[in-house]
Amino acid sequence: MFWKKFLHNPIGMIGVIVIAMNIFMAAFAPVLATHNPLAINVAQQSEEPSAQHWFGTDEFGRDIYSRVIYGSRISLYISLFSVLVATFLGVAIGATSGYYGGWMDNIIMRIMDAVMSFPAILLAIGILAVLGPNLSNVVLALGLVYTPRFARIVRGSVLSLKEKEFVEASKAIGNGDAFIIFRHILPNCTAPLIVQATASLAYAILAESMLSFLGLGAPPPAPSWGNILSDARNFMMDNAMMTVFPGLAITMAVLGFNLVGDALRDVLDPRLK
Amino acid sequence: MESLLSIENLEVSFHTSHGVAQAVCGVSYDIGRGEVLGVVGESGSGKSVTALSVLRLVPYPGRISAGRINYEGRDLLQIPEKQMRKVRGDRISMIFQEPMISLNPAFTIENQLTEALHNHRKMSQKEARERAIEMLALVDIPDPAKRIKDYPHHLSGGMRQRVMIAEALLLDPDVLLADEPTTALDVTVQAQVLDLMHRLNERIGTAIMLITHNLGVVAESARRVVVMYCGRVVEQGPVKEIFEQARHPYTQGLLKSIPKPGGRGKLYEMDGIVPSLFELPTGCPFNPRCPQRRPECGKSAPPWREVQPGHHALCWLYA
Amino acid sequence: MLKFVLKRIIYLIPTLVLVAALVFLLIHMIPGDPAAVILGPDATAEDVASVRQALGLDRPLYEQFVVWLGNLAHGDFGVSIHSKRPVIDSIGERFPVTLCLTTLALVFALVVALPSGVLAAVYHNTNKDYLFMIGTILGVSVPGFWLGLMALLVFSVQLGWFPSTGFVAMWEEFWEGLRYMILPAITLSLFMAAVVARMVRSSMLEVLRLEYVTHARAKGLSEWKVITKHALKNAFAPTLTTIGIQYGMLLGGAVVTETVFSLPGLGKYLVVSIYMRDYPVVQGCILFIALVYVFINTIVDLLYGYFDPRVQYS
Amino acid sequence: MSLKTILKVEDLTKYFVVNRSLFSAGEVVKAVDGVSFSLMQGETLSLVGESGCGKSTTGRLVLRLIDPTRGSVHYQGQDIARLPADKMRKLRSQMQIIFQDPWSSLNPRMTVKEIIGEGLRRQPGLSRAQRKKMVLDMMETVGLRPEHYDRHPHEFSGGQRQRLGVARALIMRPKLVVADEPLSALDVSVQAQVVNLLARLKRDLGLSYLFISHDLAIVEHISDRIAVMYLGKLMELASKRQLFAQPRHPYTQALFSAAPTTEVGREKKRIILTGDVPSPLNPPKGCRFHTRCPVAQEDCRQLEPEFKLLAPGHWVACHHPING
Repeated sequence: MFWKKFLHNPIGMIGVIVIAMNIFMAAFAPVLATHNPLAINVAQQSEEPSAQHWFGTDEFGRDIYSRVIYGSRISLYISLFSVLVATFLGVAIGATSGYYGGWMDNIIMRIMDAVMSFPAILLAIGILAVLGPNLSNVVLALGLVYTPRFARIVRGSVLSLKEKEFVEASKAIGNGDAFIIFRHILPNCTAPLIVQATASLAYAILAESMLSFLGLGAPPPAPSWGNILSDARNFMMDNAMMTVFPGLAITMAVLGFNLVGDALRDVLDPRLK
Repeated sequence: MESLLSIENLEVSFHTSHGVAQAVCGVSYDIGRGEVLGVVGESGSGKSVTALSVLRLVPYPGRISAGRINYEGRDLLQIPEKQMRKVRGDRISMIFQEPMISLNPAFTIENQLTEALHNHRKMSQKEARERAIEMLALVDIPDPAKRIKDYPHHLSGGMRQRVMIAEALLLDPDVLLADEPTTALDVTVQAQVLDLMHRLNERIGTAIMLITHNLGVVAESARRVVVMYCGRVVEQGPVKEIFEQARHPYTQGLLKSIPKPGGRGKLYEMDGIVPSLFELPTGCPFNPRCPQRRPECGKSAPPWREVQPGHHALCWLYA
Repeated sequence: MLKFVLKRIIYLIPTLVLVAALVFLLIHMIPGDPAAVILGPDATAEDVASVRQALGLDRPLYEQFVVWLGNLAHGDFGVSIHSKRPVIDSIGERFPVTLCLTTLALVFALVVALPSGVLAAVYHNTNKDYLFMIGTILGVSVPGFWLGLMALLVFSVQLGWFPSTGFVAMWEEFWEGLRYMILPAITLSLFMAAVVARMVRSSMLEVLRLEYVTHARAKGLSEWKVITKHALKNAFAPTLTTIGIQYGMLLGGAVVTETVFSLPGLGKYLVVSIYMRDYPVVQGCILFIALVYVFINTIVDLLYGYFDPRVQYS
Repeated sequence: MSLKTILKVEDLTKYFVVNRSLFSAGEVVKAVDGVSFSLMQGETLSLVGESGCGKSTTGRLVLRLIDPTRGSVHYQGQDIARLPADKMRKLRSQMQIIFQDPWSSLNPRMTVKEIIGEGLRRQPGLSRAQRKKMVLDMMETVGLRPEHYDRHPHEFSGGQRQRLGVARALIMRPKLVVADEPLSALDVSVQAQVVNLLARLKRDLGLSYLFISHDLAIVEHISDRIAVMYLGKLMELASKRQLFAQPRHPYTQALFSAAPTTEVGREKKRIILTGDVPSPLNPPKGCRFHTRCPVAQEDCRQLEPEFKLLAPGHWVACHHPING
């Protein structure tokens, strides 16, 4: 039912193809890359695109094409794991908070509100400023920043689901809380969760590129897309092409998740179509 | 009785991703000046869509594909949109099932009532306000000068339906299309609203097309009844004849299946369920559920025959 | 109405305290001794000890928090380690730039988003609508700072239409200042414009199928009146919430945009202070921006009560 | 009909606190306020009333799906209102509920076999095959076909879904069934099917029903006794015959007279009440019905009438009962 609808959605299929290309790029980076992304070549600094260097080289003579290919690994790694962290924490917090309610719910949701009172990227910047920039800290920072969105969504669904009569029926049969949460409530939260997770993946890719552009992501010389753009900014006058390709790569990666997210929303929540 | 509004061979279809649903299929009936006409049917019978078609407000993806709606010598389906707007709310007005959601929550009662007046008549805000208050008083709203400043969410369901009625009757329309006006209301409030509609019908002379699934409401309110099933009018006649000598097997079954006062034991059960509009049976749409099915019922559409003066049925039994 | 406003403002207090607490805890998450981190590897033990005392780090955590909160209430955001100036003064100098940037971006975003979203809903399921959907999905996918870099390259460096270095404040010379702001504001606004436009479209679609819209049509109102009066006011309420949230995206995005365009705003100041490990400034900037965001969202909530009178009474 | 009492409800009360926030203690909704009645084995007792009268809440209190604020619910002599959770869970299979909304009462992600079989999960010593047989038998009992076994709820019509809900409740072999408006979401032509099903199952399985409804025609058809509720209180309770022949409470009388019937032309004396049902947030003082009562007098505004026996088996809460 769901798959049939989803597979018939052209937007979603384009998105799936774009994401698949991105994953392919990350998985087969060593095969696809023509050069070592970190290899410095003083003889070929800031070159225009050529047969040897498809996207040109940067100020250290590193091959930008290879760096962009390897960049997909960092971007995917960070977006995937930060969204996993956020989903896990968000579901745990949202489900307990919503199901049991009371003062604990009040306090937890107040804290979530407070976290959401920061612009997302700013809080991530703050956390990284303190913890120091490295890959796992970026995962942690983005994961924490996105947690309240998941918690809110899950809590909202739980609140409406626990009033549903099928939950009452299960209670009337004599089932306990844990069974009801795992059998009746969480499975029915998946639709909004999946939509939120897809959207968050797109956000996380953008956020990662912004953070590493600011020097708060993967530390140089790691070939993250933000790092390449950050280098490019300093040598923009010499080599304009350096800025073009990493940006396109980010756009494509984000676009893939956004397209799939849109398609999922149409399929899972026909109300918004 | 002089015919005021007549619907002829109306066809409305909904084009969705699941296919085409024939919501209204060759519906014809008319309503006389000052008459109360009951239109009954279950969900999916096309009774509401027919009413919306009269005002040309069938929602997307529905389309009126054929038919005429005659009113004052014109076919409402053919006149330009601009002229149609002059008919809506002025000559023909409509009220809806859910009084909770049919008033705009963002504007006061005054705003919504006077808006209707300004739209059709040139008058000052003061005049419009006075007229609105007068109308609210007529529908038994206590303290109308004060209530008019309220937002809809301040009012109870019954009150909102009264406001809706007041608004619909502001301009003395010829016809009021009332789509399940009491379904969302409690029994005692339903009685109030029906009583109000009767008094207004007698006093102002507005004809009322009362659309409902509740047979009791129709039996007590209407003079003439139209019974619809799967987008077709299956029977039409004076209320007494419909309820006491129903001719169409569907109407008969419907009436038998509701409990009678003092009755006990097994209720009459109609077979099966209302079919989906996407997969209507061929021939008579009722034939798979019909206890008096004949061979021709599954093959071709039944004829519309007068079974008694002023009483028609759409059935092979009377061919 | 007054009661509603007061209630919202009282509600603000616990949020503000929690926000402050989060910023406070954040800075205390610094691994190791903050004083040593601040001073770097070459510091002597006495230096560290004196900084510890100056920052009150030798006292219990809750006590530090209460003192710090008390200082905040008096507008004391601490003192910069680098410049030795009160943080709030530096913020005061730079925030107007950020405010100009984000406000301009907000205006651009709304000017584009509101009409296009409404039109897309009105032309639902036509080519215009599909074009709109493609445009907005690109809008939420293209990184704004990259677009900023490209715009800088094309319009400032290549075409020379806009200055590529230096800065003139808008409140000193409006038109000249505007030239420095246009590219940053537009590139910053695109994401928000796309998000808000999509929100306008979907809430319009939702409202347009409601019974009171049919009712408005049944009154004989023109389609223009139905859309601009009955649908828009209701559809605008959820949009308003989105605008509030997206203003946060603008504030966050401003940090990157200011870095790209070298604008002397709060965001750039924050980034530079992070590089210099000037933690009081980092703390102050983050807190200040968060407070601005909370303030904006409170205004949004109050406006919401106008567009949807029901919330005032619930 | 044996005269054994299966359920005895005394002074059952439920107050909800709404709009509570950090800065306000909230307001109290007196949803159910001191309701007492008993249900005999094999009997159908109907609870009728308009929206907000507390009839559904009463149904849920009886099953202890929510905890009462005050009062007792004796099920076969045992007060379940105060039973510890684990003991309550053991008792649950004996009392089941059928819901109003055939859409929200079935988990959309489960199949028919999972929905009906869910309750068997907690019964020890059942093999997979036994369980399947029990589910299939129950499906047959309620008129579902074996090929429905693996389908999802969205593949069914409203009437079939309601059968599913009935099967889920009855596979537990309950003695007491609360039916909460089980017909009001169904098309008229389908209602009769479900009414007959409920009546047949009651006879075959010896069930007792607490039947909650606002549809007086169906209530009259299905009940043995009827209780009329208004704003959280019982107004009148009597056998069906007594109540329809001679309602004593002005509210009952108005309610019955307001219900439209399909008898055309019979001039009937209709009592039109003024105003709407007041909010249970702020119920009127004295008799709760006095604001709309056509015969209300001074004492009705001041003093709350007691729920007392007027004739054998006929309880009324009114200072001035009709033709007494």
